Amino acid sequence: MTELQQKAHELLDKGGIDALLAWKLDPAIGDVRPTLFKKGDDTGEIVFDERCVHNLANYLPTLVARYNRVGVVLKGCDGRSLTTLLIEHRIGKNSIVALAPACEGVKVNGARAQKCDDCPTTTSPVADYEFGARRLKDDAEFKQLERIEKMSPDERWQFFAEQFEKCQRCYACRQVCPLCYCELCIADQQEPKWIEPSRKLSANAMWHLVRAYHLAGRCSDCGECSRACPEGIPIRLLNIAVEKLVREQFGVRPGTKPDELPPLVTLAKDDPDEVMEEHL
Amino acid sequence: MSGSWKLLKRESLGRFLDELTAGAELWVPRRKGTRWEFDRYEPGKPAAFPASIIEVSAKALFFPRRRPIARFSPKAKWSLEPVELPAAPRIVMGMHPCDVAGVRYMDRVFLGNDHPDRLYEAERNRTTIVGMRCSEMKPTCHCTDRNLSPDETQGMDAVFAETESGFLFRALTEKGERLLGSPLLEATEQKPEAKEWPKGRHLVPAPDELMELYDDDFWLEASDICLTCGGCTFACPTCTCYLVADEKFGDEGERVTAWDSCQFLSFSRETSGRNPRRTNAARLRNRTLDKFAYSFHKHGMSSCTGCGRCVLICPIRRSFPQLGMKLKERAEDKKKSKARVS
Amino acid sequence: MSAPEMARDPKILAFLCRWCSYAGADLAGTSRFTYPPNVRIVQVPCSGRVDPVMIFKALVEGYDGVLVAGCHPGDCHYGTGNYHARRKLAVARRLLETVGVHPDRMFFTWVSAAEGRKFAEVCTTFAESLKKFAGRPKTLAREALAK
Amino acid sequence: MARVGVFICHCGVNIAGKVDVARVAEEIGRMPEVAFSADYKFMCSSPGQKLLADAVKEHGLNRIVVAACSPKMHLPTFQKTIAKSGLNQYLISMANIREQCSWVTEDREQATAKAIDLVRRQVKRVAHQDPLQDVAVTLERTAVVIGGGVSGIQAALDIADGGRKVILVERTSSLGGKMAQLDETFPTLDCSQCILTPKMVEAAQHPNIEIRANTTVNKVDGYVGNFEVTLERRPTYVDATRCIACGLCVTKCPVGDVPDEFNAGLGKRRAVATPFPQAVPAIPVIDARYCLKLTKGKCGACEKVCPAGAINYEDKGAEETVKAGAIVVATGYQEMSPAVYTEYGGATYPDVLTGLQFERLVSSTGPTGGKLVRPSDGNEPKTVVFVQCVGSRDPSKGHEYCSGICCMYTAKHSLLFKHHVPDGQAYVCYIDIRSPGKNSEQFVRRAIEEEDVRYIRGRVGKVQKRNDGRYRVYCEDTLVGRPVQIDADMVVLSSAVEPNADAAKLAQTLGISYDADGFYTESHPKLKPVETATAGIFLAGACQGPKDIPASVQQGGAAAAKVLALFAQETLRKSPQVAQVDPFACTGCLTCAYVCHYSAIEEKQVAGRQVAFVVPGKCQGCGACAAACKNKAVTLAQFSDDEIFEEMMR
Repeated sequence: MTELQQKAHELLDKGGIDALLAWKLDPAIGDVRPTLFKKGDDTGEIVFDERCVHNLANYLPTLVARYNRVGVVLKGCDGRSLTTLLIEHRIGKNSIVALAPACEGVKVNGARAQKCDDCPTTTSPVADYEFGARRLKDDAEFKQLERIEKMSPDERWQFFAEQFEKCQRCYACRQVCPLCYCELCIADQQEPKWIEPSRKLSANAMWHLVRAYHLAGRCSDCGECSRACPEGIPIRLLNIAVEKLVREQFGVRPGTKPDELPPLVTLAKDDPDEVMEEHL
Repeated sequence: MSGSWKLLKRESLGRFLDELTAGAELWVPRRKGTRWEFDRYEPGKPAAFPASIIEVSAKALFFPRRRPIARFSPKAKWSLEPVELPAAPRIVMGMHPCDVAGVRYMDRVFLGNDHPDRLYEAERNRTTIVGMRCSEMKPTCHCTDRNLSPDETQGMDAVFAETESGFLFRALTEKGERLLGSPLLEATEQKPEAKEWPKGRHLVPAPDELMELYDDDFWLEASDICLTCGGCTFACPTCTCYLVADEKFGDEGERVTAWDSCQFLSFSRETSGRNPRRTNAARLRNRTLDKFAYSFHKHGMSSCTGCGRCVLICPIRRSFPQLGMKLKERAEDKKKSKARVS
Repeated sequence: MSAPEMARDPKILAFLCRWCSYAGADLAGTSRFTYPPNVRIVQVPCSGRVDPVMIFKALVEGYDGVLVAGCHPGDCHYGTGNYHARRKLAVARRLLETVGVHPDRMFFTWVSAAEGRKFAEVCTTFAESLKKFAGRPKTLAREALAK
Repeated sequence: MARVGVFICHCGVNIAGKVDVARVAEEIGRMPEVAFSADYKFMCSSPGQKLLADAVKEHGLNRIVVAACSPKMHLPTFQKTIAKSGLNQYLISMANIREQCSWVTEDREQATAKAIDLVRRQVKRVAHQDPLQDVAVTLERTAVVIGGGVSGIQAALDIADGGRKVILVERTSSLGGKMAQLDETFPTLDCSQCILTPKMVEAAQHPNIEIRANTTVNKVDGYVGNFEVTLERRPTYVDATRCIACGLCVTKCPVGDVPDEFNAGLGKRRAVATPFPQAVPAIPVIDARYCLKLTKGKCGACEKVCPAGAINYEDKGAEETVKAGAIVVATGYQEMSPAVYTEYGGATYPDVLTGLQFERLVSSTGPTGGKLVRPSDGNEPKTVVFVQCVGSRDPSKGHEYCSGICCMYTAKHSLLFKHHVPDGQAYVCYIDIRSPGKNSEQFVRRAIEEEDVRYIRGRVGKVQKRNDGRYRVYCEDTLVGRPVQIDADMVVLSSAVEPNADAAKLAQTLGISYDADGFYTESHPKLKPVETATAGIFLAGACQGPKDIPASVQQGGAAAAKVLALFAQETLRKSPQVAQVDPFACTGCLTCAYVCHYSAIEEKQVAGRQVAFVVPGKCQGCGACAAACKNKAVTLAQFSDDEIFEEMMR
């Protein structure tokens, strides 16, 4: 039994949590899947390895509504999402018990996930119990951006138009994102129709721009949007393009500090002014 | 009616396809990235036919994700002018039985009542379906459990199977017959080899048993980890929900239908703000019951064709067959407990 | 509604804060500083009211360029609205540039109630810089209706 | 269904000269929303407005678009007109086809086309406008004035004379502030206390003024018209309701070595004392830090002698919450400590004084009863050097700004010195002499010319104490460009005016902003000098920036005028341009509350969910929240998404 499993066992038996969210191997599909554990004896099945891609923070708001105290196993990125969920009053900290094993990185389609190279906190910033050494680093280079940055505007649009064309508007990217929790998503609103619901390039592009904008300064870069996209659109590119700016100009890596408000709700009088063209 | 098998030599495939494009637009499977989907056949470009499921179903060919249904403009005093219906003949080649079953179900949804969907009707009328027998089943395939089989031919105009020597074709309807007139197709004694497919299991409770479970806690637990993303509904060959929207451009605009999904929170949101399917559980239940119960009641056939596309696409790799099994167990328990009571 | 000769002249949507920039535009008028006719002004109470969604939508609607102007830093009638605006605009710009909208299609600046001349100049230079896109497909712009 | 009436104004030739108004009216008339359209020479003229009013009735119009000049100009005019004809005044929108079209467009064709489009957009917009009602806010017609200095007193008196109740809050035990510490005032040299104390007494006796001495503001809730101000009185151990101000306790107090704050640290006072003879209220206060009874538990002399039994060692102070419709902040300033200027020996050399200390030293109520002597040896100083700009105009050690008053009070000091020591010699080392204001320049010249005060242009390098007890002042005369040394008996430093140590804390309590130097920021530097960004809170005196007495009094009066104007309204009406949250769309993330500059957004329980709620009284209508809300649960009246959307669509 691993330390993690033991702690989970102990918490479920006498730690005063009603359910514990973690990963479990499903032989039928030969892959792990988020699973809600209710009995301490089942915790032996808990898996934590490079297959645990899913962002479990996503489930917490619904779960805490049903169980008064929920345990959850969090990777670094999941934890960063949780931080923001706490700041934005989605959940009360008391209803969560966070188990935070050190994450070695996850694999998507057999290859190490790109996000893991840019990960600032390999252990969840919110942690009641930690397993393994906490490593904090912010040397993210957002390598995936380089090829975009090299392109001319026209080449960029060519690239993204091709991607957006594919979008079916199934909103899997929205649903897998823990921070997309609006009661009535702007994309579903009728009047005014900021984002047209039908699947066409302009409307799709609009959706992806707005989605990325709404995550600006909040995105914990868990990469789930890209992973969940059935059309394989590299959605994360838009997020990190913004997060790069947010880090450079506002000095923020979202979710890494439990007491830090998202940069778009705070302000600084001495922000760089280049964005405002003053050359007249 | 159904004709006898004809052989198309592997090397003549390209020529045969080119012939077909003379009279109609031809759609064939094409591999894009990691997935197969249907695409316009380009003469000269070699075509291939996957042995089993084509990940992106042919649904969109008959029921596009976005369909302009009418236009309006100041000139027309903002009255709606319906769009003209597509008529150009079309051949879709290589649809597997589960995909064709999807079309059969859509026929009942869109045409099986007094006010048929004209656009869908037009798409159907102009299309000849040349189906294909599967030569294998993916782990996610479970059509045999949905009283279908990889050899099923219902709904096809013609069917073909791939063999070492080439392709065996057989017409099933007039429409199909017309396609197979080509001299490239030789009469043959060959028949596609009959494969042993796994026996069909009854994984899911019968519609009425299912309805018994309507208020069961099962849904609550089962929905714990569901993200209610629209993935499964969009991949499903029989999910036909759509929304209608007016898209304005200055003073002109068009009225369109676009795919929608019962898995979205806003899908069932009423003007008042009330939402009868607020919870994940309610939405998961709706989709499951629609596949296995409502569809029977409304259209006399299950709308689950067992293609397994929902499993392939699910971001949390939920296995719907498994969900069915769990339901089965639950139904059994219920029966038992009932028995005990009485 | 648009006469043919206007077609050659870039269409600009301008979000102007009510207290400084809109008054600046009025001053441009009162002082008869002419500027290209295809500027459409939308009054907002404060540059902080401008939601980047509006900027995206403007480009989707087919405007050649979007102009946002507010009170100079420190002069916001509502204290800090323009600081919020600046952050939002920085993000909006980064996003649009990333997907390939040419940076010259957006112009964000500060225009005070006294800067009528500046407003006219901004419009003129912006319109000029947009001319180079004439005849090229508009990034983001929505599809024309199938006829 | 909207029935829009459109009215195109010629504005003489201003519009019609460039725009084919008839064609505009005609084209717009074809829009489905438009029930009536017309053009007219001058819409703002009374016939023009009649045309509008009649059309509303005749054609049953329910939305109006006037295409004319800038809405900044005439929107209110037309709002009144349609209100008279029974329409809600907010069901109108103006197309600015003059400033934005006819005046800025060369070509007539283009101008006309643009005009048509501008009007078209407003028609689209107005169809989405809703009838609105002004926000009515209840109004508590009592003002809280924070600070009992001359500025606060002035504000309090003016408001009280206007017939409104005032609660005047003073931190120390007496009104008077800095002005009470002054001896004489520039440029008239009239006695400070002689002109101040009558005002103090008037305030004390005014039926509309309640004074809260020894009291600070702890907490402020609510908004304009409805503030709830929590006041805390610190323990004074003397029951103000009983004390008859006979002063016996003071005379009998055995502790006599308490440094005297009122005398700027010069001289000593008793452990129980009133700051100065004319103090208002005249109730003495026991200083718990020095009182033997309170420190060691013995003595109790005051209690024994008090004829009124007013001494109460058990006093714990008191807290009360008062309702107020407006708040005037008049907390003044503090004199910067020269301690950082070690080279001047500020705060170390006994005879190196600050301006305020010198002021006390020459004052008849001061530690020496008005006799000017050196604190060190009690001898009369013959030579005094006044050092200017100590802490002012010195970003390195002090403040960047100019304190504004030092030049003048130094000129005054030099005169006072000559009056006390006619055969003495005064030097003033200055950087620039800044003497704007009535009679100021003459006053300085008088010092230089009549009293032969030596003005030396140059910053003092250092002040050195010598064995003979005198001080050598090293300075450079930059006019002649040679170093100067002066041996002085006394050095007076013009210490800078700076915000009170706790100015920022109070600002946060009040929810008002302050600048980089710590002075409170006015709503507009020119047009709203006494308002703050927070409605209902006003500024007076040096808390907003260095000021002399006249300016402080003016601001006190100005703030009072603002308060009275506010209180004169029957019910407080605010523009309906406020935000509103749809509790069913709201997710309760409170992003809107984070971006609100006016802390107008609170959490509220609706249908079992925590959601955001906008307090209409506090909301100023900037729309930051509406822009920040991701799923548009916040709507800003008059600038809703709907309206902006319709206006921007092509």
